[in-house]
Amino acid sequence: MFKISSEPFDPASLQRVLAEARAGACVTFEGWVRNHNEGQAVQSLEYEAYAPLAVKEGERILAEAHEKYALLGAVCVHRVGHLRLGDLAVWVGVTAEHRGAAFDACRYIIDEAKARVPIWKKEHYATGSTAWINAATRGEHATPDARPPG
Amino acid sequence: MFKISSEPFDPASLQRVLAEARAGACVTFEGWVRNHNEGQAVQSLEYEAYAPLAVKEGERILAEAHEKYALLGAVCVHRVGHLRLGDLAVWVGVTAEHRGAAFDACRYIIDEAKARVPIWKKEHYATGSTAWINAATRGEHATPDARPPG
Amino acid sequence: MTISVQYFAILREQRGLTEERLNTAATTPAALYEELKARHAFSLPSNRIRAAINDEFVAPTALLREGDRVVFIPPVAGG
Amino acid sequence: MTISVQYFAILREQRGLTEERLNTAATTPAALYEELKARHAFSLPSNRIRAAINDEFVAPTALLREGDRVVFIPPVAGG
Repeated sequence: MFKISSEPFDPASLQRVLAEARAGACVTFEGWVRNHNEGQAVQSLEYEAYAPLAVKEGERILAEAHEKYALLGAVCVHRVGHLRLGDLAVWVGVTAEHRGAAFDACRYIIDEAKARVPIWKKEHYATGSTAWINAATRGEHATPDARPPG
Repeated sequence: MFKISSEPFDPASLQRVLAEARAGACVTFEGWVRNHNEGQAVQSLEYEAYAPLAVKEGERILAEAHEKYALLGAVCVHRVGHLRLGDLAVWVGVTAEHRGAAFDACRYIIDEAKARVPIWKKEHYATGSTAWINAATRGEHATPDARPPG
Repeated sequence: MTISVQYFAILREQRGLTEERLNTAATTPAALYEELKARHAFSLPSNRIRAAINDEFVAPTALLREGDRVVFIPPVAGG
Repeated sequence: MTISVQYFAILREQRGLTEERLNTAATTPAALYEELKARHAFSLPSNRIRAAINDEFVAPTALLREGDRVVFIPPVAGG
């Protein structure tokens, strides 16, 4: 299940959905809004999604993870809207019989989601300026592969 | 912080302890009691720890993770006692600025903890028999490296 | 040919609206983007934009058809 | 020499107690384990056991001293 959420959501209840008797390992990733990015003090973030295609592409990524790894379940939820420092921006939860598959799949899902799902992030800086991440027209960020770490 | 807990504990509150403004990534691992192991139907588990040395060795592993990876925080809690199917047996939570370090460190901690921390697991099978895992005196499990997946 | 175009993120801000219907002689998303980029001074070069038609990714050289909904997708930055 | 020995897991079950004080002529954990293994028919061979003295891992050839607390550690299986 891949979801876009315009409201805060509860990871614990998502994790309970993943619980099942065969599962021995659950790996989760949470992306939190941090107070800085590449040397700039961040005050808040806006996320915007092209929702219909984001959900399709997200579901494709989850299906790929199921093909590549021996998973029992996989969920990813991404926030949109205006987020403050410390807010949960994205949650990935994966269950498997064994931990190796759970770690690999969780990482695959977040890596692919950040690279492929049509969601955009605008940073609001302490200086009052803003910037759409990855939308610079030249310089270090101007290659298709460049994307913010985190 | 590495802890041995004889009571159920709440991962959400442990994760809140890890929250801090610089953190952009939080990776968690949960080990759950599963209903089978290597083809046998498991009904419950007992975990036993040599607590003083388990905590020392666990803290050493966390310190190693801090040396190897750019972490902000790392916590591991391991249950002891009689656990039922689905119960949380071990929790690892790691925060970092970036997700790569968080994934690598979380995996390092659980891999090392399973290999080095003096904690033992006894499986109770549906057949009524029991077995201390890794304590077979010959066969596949008789090598020092053999340990149950999960 | 009448096409509807939806804008997100930096393109939405640079265009000043979220959606429009327009007539164009462009037959591909690539040509349509060049036309709109020239008209609205979009900052992103076409080689950094992906295109979707009717909520599916398409090649920049896909053929546009009457009534298609086109989205130009700036480099993504989720997570 | 008087030594205390603590038992865990399969060794605890095979010994039937969690702790004992005993007199031994063994001067190392390895020698002490062999002595106890013979006396109590422990199933684990000594090469699968680690030793701790006073809550620290030690080499099997470490020297035992009067009053030491020794733990023999079966292969671990946490998680």
